[in-house]
Amino acid sequence: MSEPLIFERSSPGRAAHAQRPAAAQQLSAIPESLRRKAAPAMPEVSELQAVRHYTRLSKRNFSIDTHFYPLGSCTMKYNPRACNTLAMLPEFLQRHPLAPMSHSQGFLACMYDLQEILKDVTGMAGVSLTPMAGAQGEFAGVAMIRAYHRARGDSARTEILVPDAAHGTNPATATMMGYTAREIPTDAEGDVDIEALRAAVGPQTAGIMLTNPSTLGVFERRIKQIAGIVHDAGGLLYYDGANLNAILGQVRPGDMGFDVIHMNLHKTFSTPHGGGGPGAGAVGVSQRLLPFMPIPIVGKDGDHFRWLDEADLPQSIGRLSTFMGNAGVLLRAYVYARMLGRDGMRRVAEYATLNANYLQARLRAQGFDLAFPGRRASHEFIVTLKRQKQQLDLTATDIAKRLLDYGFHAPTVYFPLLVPECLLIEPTETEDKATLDLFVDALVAIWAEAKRDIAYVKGAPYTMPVRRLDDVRAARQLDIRYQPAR
Amino acid sequence: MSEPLIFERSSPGRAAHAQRPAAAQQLSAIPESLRRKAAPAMPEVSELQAVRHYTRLSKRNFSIDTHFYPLGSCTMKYNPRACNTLAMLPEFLQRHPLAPMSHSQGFLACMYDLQEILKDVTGMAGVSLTPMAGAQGEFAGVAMIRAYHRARGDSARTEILVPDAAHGTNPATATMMGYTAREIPTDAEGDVDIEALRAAVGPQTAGIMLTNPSTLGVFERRIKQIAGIVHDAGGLLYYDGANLNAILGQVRPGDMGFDVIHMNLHKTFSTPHGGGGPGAGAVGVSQRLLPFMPIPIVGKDGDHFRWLDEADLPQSIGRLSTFMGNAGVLLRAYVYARMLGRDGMRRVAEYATLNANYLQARLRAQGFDLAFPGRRASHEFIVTLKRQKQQLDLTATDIAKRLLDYGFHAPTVYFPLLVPECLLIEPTETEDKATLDLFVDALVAIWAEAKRDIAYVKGAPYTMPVRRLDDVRAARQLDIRYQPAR
Amino acid sequence: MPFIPHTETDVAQMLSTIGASSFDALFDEIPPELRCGELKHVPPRLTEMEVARLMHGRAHQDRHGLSFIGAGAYEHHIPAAVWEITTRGEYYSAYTPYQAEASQGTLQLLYEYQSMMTALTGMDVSNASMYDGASALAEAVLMAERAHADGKRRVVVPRTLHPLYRKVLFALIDAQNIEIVELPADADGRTDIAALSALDAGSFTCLVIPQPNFFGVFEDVDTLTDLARSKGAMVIAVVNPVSLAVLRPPGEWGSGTSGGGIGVDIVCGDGQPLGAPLSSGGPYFGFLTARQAFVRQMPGRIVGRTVDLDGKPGFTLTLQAREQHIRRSKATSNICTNQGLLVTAATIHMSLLGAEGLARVASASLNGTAELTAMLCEIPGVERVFASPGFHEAVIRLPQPVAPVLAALASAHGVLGGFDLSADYPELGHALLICVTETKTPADLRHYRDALATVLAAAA
Amino acid sequence: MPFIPHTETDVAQMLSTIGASSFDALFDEIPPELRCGELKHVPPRLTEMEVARLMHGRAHQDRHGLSFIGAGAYEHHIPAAVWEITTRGEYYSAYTPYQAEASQGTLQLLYEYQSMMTALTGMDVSNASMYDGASALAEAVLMAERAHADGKRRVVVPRTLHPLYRKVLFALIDAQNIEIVELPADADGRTDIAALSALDAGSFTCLVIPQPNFFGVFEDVDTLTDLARSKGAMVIAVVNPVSLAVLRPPGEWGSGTSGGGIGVDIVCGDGQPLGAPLSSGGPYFGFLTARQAFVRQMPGRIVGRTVDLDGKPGFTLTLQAREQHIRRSKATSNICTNQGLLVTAATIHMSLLGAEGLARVASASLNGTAELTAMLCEIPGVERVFASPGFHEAVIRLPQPVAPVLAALASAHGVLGGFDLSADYPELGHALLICVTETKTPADLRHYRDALATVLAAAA
Ligand SMILES: Cc1ncc(COP(=O)(O)O)c(C=O)c1O
Ligand SMILES: Cc1ncc(COP(=O)(O)O)c(C=O)c1O
Repeated sequence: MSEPLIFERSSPGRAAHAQRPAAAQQLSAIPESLRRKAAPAMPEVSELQAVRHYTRLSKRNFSIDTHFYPLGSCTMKYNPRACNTLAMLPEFLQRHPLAPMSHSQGFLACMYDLQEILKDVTGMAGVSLTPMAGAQGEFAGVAMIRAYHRARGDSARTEILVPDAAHGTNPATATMMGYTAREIPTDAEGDVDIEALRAAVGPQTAGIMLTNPSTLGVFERRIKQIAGIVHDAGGLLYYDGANLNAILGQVRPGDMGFDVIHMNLHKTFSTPHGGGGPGAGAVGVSQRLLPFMPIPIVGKDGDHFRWLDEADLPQSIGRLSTFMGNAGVLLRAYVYARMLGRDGMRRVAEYATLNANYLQARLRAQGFDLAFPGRRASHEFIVTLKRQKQQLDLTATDIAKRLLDYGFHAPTVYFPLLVPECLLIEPTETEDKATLDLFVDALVAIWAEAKRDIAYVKGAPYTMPVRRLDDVRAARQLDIRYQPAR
Repeated sequence: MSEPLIFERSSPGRAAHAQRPAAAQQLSAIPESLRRKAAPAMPEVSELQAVRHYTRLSKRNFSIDTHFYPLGSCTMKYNPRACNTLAMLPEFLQRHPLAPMSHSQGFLACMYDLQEILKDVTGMAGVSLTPMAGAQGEFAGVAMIRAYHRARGDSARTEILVPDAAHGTNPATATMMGYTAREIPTDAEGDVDIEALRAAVGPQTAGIMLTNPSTLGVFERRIKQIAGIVHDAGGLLYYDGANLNAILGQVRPGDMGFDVIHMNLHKTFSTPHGGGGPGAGAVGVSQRLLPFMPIPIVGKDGDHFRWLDEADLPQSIGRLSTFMGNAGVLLRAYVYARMLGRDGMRRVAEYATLNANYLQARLRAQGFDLAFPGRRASHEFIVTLKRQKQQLDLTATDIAKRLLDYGFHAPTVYFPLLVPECLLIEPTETEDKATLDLFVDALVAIWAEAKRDIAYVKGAPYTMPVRRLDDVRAARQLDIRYQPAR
Repeated sequence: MPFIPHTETDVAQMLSTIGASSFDALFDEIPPELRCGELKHVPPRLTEMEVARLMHGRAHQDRHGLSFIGAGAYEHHIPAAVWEITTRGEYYSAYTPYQAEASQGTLQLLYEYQSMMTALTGMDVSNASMYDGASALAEAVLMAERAHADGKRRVVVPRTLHPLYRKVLFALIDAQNIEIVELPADADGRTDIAALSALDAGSFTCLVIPQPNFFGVFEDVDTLTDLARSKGAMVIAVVNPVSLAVLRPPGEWGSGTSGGGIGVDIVCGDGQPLGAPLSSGGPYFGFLTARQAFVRQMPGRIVGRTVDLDGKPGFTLTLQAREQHIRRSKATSNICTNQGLLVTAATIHMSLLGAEGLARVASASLNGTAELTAMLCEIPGVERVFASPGFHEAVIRLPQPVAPVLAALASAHGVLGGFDLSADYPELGHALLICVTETKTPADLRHYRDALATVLAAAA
Repeated sequence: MPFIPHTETDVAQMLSTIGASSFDALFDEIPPELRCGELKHVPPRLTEMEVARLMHGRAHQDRHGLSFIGAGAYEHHIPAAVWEITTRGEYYSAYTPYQAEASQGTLQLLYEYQSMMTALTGMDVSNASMYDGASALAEAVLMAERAHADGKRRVVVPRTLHPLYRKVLFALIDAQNIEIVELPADADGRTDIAALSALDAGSFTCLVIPQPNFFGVFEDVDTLTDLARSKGAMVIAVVNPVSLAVLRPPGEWGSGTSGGGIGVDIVCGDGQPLGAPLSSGGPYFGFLTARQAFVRQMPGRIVGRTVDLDGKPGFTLTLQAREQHIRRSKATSNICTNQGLLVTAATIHMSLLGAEGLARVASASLNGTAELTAMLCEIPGVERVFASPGFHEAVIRLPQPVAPVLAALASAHGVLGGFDLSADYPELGHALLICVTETKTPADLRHYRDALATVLAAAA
């Protein structure tokens, strides 16, 4: 059954009466010329109508709490409920961002502790929690690279190197920072092409943005060599921490030679993705970038916690959000980190890697082609359907859509761009073996279906609230807001 | 897709590790002979497995928050979310039932206020909140009737009169109180058969249990006359308040002549039904039953609230629960009552009655037969499918099951017992007109389906997680707990 | 008009469809003289914001201290997931699962609950809940009376049973002509075996055995069970469900030598320790399990597994012929609404804790209580009352009357020191029932000890 | 092993399937010298119970007083339903709706959100959120620069804009060679029209207009809009969404006489007042709406309605060619993860309040602020700084330095008295920005007045 738009449940004069102030509008203080003439076209519904509508809509979503969600690069692991409950304690929710320090010691203590934990986990000298997602963490990181070169009077550096497998945010960030993004190719084994890298570096190189393990699902084995090449050219190394889950407690970006890193706390530290956000993209830096960190940061004087701002870090790249980023997300990450503890960190990487390698082994045994068959999977790996596409016209999209009917969210498809018809599969450590086995069964079954009747598979999904949607029409006949029929 | 039992997701040694104390068992203090030898066969699952399982199970339920639920006699109205949130404030959740008065003034103030509100709403002289559901409220009420007669040395009264339309809890309660339940027939218009009542009363009559409006969905017009007859015979009048929603703020049981009443706060005061409970069955009494109220009750000395117990009410029928009943439910009812306020109470009855009469009028216009066509509906009314049964073999069950496919919960069926193939329909005041219209459309459509293809309707439901279930087998081949295959 | 979705246009249209001129017309069958006026004692409505402020203020008044009160309601850690899921609208706002096909979520959960409770108690059948522990006991006694054909309508209840349970039992069975005989406690805080032995065979229907008992003391359940059986009586166990993770379940009590097989007949208790917050005493839930033979005497709902038209497994309410809505005055009980939502919480709670988790909770509580008892008894004049180990409760005796000590602990030290036994058990002197669960740290115990030492010293 | 479901048997089987001897073997591609040892600064794990206790304690340290701080983050009543629904697992734990068919819930909700935001702001198109208000402004400026072909890469920003927004704007656009020109405020606390008039036509790309401005003062938006347009610049409005329920929306600003039609080009702001708790500053969300013409310059996600294979309507992410995952270095922004969950809350919040509800909130805040300002100005030495009415903020001047007064109010009276303006606006003297929303009662206002009078008297 379809669910009408909330606007279609609206009737003039209807309201959720308990929810609005009892007093009627009294707007005489506003000059007539500034007052709104007609009320905005918002829905007018009762409390039950709103509750029922949004509860029903929620049922039209897949999510971790309801489905296996092996979306590569996204680390869709279990989001412990306690993280939510504790971050939403009334006192935390009510704390105004500009509340005096005397009313903030509890919150600040959490932030300080989290900074310390993240420093240890990444092997960096300093951490700032303020970036609001991975991409803003990248922005902060590249801004620090820029600030560093500028502080040294080095203004010739105009390029940021980015492997061709990189996530789109990497080159986009370079551009936002006024850099040209230059692509470095990947070799047949999934590593950075060292010769190409050597050829690309130079005095114009501000730095390189790397993910390790990369978005190809493999660990860049020559990372030390790469670090050497870039550092020798005067460039800095940026670590895109989206894949930190793979190496937590095993190997640290700081030890690999990175100068700056962002973490996706909404991946590795299991804060919820919320259907698109919010995230938190804390950044860590090596000693030499410490002065440039984005503010605010939490400092500690004796037993007292306080904000560090421009006065403390005059060379800071500045402020990336009105207040201090996604504080509530950071609280969730903190609770999660404390529940994992020292050993739990390490085990995250171990079991995430175990699950990925197990799935990889099982799929290979079932005849699926791996993008990098010679490699260990990290916490994720890539299946390519190039052969299925050629033989059966079975595409990654087809498999993705049909998987929904089997009760599984699809893996990431068509990313990274360099592998044709790819499925980037990341099971995460919180899934059990039986679930992985059922997922293998589903993929095998779909392949068999495609051999029997490819049209049927191309018609999938069949059990969702809608069948396959027309994306082309969505873009061509743009309908992006409700307009009541006139 | 079916959802396995949680036991089927279990594996030896698996656990939700963050949820249990870190320290291993140390049981040397327990004598060996008393110690458990083998661990109970409980599921061993991870936190994600449990969360996903129970989240998925929840999706296999209809509820107010997701569906129109016109279950007659049950008052399935919107349960405001604030009632839940506020009753679950940490301090309320943490308050021990035996906490000292000094740490209980906030809670006791709420209970006191609620008692006062309920007194006003029912027109009674005293209220005790302790009964844990309607049936326990009935128990308390009949116990007070018994105590009253006993206190007067009148031990000849052995019968409780109960109309044949009464809810099953009424006669069952009479039995639990050691009384014989004697049925009084209903006349053709749905009222109590006055002559039969006159014939039935006598010195053996302890009292009569009445619902008004009755479970037939009509208001007993001769209530004053009935009260006179029973009172003249020395009996007392018990009001089953399950239908209080119909008359809130319009007419009060106390004014009708009732001596004792229970309220279903989980109906009229909108506390959630929770898939079966908890409820709260507060009782109200007239002056002469005051000494017999169940304890504890909240009293007020100046500004100070305190429990009243045996010492204050030595003639009390006693204690019906370990502590003071379903306190958290009472808090929800209190929040609801405060949000309704004085005028809101009255409007509950007005709109509940409007919705019922509107539905009744529309269904009648569509050709459905009403059980009492000459009567106003109260907050509910009865459609009888006697004709459809005869003509098409379309039963109340068939309609109920097929309605599920249309996205509506079924009305109450086969109750009250005296109307054949009945649907007892209670829309409640919180549903909007559009929903009622769609419900009419669905009933009309199903009737038409039955004319075309009765077998199809008898095969319903088709869109639920399961098709029609075999109740006979459930009782014959009793399978009421999981036993692992050996 | 809170919670009313009707617009003026709706109302006009609806009244016209009905053929009524006004709201008042809808009530025209009510004798006009009965209609009430304004409800003068109901205050005007508050908005949600206003009532939230009121309730936050009231809650704040009740900020609790460090509590060592048990006495039938226990502070345990409840995983956050439990209530986040339990309060999902689909559980929270559903009715009793009368339409099974649209209620498979609740029904399957109840079936799982029944399975867990039978496993914990060692019995064959479980219902889907009673109101609370005390009322479940009353229902268990009534059930035994029904089951025990040649019954004397006499139930034997030890003084070591929770005094409030005894009161509730009395209130709930009083009308049914069942005599209650009380068994005294011995010097160890256990039910006096000799007193039971002295009762005539055939002179009572059933014996109630609390384990652990109200003092936190372990009863000699095997001897009691055997003795009762040898006298032809049924046995009802009243247990703390968390304790069952470590204690021999009632299904295994007794030697079986006196006939009737091993184990008791009915088990009941309060489910509160399984995921219900203290919440001023409720809502909790009562659980009730029994031997297969008594399933038709069970009160309350029972869920069974069956198949649908396609042969697919599914769940439904079963054996409804026991219940009031079918059997009416001959039903096994008048219970209708039960405590479903609490059972939902309990089922999720038990799934998250597992047997091992519950055992650790039991173990931590047991050892914490022992530790606190020892610590408090270091204070001069404080002594333990019973030698035997306590479960998560223990009785100590103070050198002074209990009430003023408790008041001073609460007001000056934020310590809620326990439950004063002197009213219910004057024979024990200045006795105090203390309780420790896994929620208490060693520092908490020290805080209590120091506070008690200070208070006693000040008063001495 | 918190959150790990594997049993030892599972691990053994899985390793064997992989053909690895141990966990370590799985990491054998990592150069061994890089492997780290124990994480020494990460503390050992806590159970959920332990961390709950820790966090309750920390939360308790931050118990807030009666707060009159606004300055970009506002305490409003949020209906209980908002977060009870928003935190349902299906919203909370879903990813960005890449698989549209399995994400219709989130997608439809976002479409509804876009519809509500365009209605509120009077614009044609809305994206599905930015990080927060300040970063949304930066993206709006970058968008204007892209859209304004012959741009001078110069943006005009009034000093009446929130100082923190100005800082964030600088940090986020600094690398793109965009000059920021600041316009002074006049004596009424409004943007100085004369200063804007003095700028050359064609000399700047866009003008930013805050309404109400940081002081809570209403800008003369029509004149500003007309002036900017007449100089060939685009106009970006920064607005409080609640205020839009009562104020003329940016889509209607200006007379339209200087060409380009009526209304501004881009509207942005912080969505916090629409259902996001204060929560120490985040997560909130930025909103961004614009005229149809600029839709392809929009950063962020946009949801469109389309049809499925059967012609049934459905929702999907659209115009993705603007975004980083397709366009990479040429994308409109690097934003990927946004603030979806907050938009979920906002959409439910707006549905529950409706236009009328938001207008009442705005009205109560407006009048409450006026009332408080008047009350505080009764205190000798306290004066209002700007004559014009304030929205839900106003500036007052104290007879003494602000910081110590605020400290005394907080410590002795539990009043968080407002935001000290003296660092950001030294020219205003001992100026304090105060804020009242619908959450404050007349008694609260009196409490503040009395506290301030006491504090000032004590210090005088
Ligand atoms: C490899 C990689 N880098 C960066 C990002 C950007 O992170 P965010 O979405 O938090 O901005 C992602 C997110 O999907 C990613 O997978
Ligand atoms: C008319 C009537 N009386 C009594 C009851 C019993 O109330 P409870 O279920 O709360 O015990 C009900 C409940 O369905 C009812 O409808």
